[in-house]
Amino acid sequence: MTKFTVRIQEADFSLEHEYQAVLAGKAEAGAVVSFVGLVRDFNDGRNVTGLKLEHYPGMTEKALNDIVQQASERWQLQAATVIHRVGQLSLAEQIVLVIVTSAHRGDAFDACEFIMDFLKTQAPFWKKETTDNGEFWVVAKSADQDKAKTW
Amino acid sequence: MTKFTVRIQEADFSLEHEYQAVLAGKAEAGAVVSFVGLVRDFNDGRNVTGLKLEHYPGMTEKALNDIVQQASERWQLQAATVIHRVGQLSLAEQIVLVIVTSAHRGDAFDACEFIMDFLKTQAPFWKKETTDNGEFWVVAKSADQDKAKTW
Amino acid sequence: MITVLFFAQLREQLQCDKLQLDDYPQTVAELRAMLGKKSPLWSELLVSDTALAAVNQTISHDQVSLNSGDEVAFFPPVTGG
Amino acid sequence: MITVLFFAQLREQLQCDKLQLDDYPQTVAELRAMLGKKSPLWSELLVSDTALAAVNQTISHDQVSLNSGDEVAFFPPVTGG
Repeated sequence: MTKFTVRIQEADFSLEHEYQAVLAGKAEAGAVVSFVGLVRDFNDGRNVTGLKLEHYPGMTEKALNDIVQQASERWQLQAATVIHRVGQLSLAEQIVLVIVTSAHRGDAFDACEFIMDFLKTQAPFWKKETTDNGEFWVVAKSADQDKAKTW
Repeated sequence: MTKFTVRIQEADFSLEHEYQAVLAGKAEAGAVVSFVGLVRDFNDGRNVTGLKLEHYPGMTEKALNDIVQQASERWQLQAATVIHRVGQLSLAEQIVLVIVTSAHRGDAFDACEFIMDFLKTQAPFWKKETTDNGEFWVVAKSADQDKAKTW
Repeated sequence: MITVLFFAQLREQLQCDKLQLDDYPQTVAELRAMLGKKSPLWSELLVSDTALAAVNQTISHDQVSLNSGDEVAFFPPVTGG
Repeated sequence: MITVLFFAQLREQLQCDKLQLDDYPQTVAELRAMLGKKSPLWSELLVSDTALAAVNQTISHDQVSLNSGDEVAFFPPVTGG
């Protein structure tokens, strides 16, 4: 049985706290893969100072649970945690955390990347960048769609 | 310039400490992928109580630095940390940590898994399991060789 | 009655976050067309453009049928993570 | 002179962790053969079996040539991580 945790929150999260939580009482976990996404200055020339993250309450949790469920059907997982922040975030703040534990490192790597690729294309979050020249909605990348299709 | 950290040590490590260290002063890091490997009861039927980890001092550091260097030539990385413990370890203790940061999550996932796959097949560490029935050297898996060849 | 929600830039451009419709058509495609009659802007954003639709919080294609009590949402491609 | 090191089960089975050889052959293959003459066990473990070799801390194939001051190591397939 995979132990799932999915949370949407304004507050910051702690990688260490969630890492210890997935390991608690799991002597059989041999491999733990974690992903943290952070706010970065990712647009050509415009000086990004932060993000506002909007989501669709209710559907977001459902979409993330569906994605984790799919991952747990494809790979042998022991626990999976997904935490995504919403609201106002500054440059270099943490946005998203995915932790996956498995007996096998290949399964943990694949499941963690699969969850991120589907989160990027299926979970209803929208980023609005705050820049020196105003606010701009982030445009979805076709590369993310293409990457999700490779699974 | 990729910031490399490679350490071999008997002492335990802290994921949180190393995570904060790779992020320090890196506002451009958008993606951080971490791997932690733990001692688990991975042999059929025999009751594993711990491990002794032997290594080849000098060559180990060289091999790990070479692997991280190769990763930094294949993918766009900002920082990479590899810490591997040696000596006596109990069940559920941490063995190895790899952290990779990049602007792109795909690069961070690939580089982290590449480093682990090559560490498993190229870095001179040897595990001896302590079980209820005595001590046994762990046998290398051909699956690990095959996985490393896929890169 | 169905509830229709709008998110992100779609919500901002339409200046509307929620509608409740007593009269609603049979499918998502027909709902897009019905709402598109409000103005050229609504037509552009819901009919011509790539707004995604979710019915009861599951992303749905245009032929999905609508029933009383459904929650329909329109939104742009997602950009989380 | 060259230094020859042994690790893990190879070290235990040969009951030897280090040799210093004033007289040494030209290649890793010849060094395996020379050490194999010590006993059937040495021959089995270094010539017949899959012991890996590293010359100056780089994994090396059997045709690599040896020079004075080299550090040669023999060890089983690695099992870290």
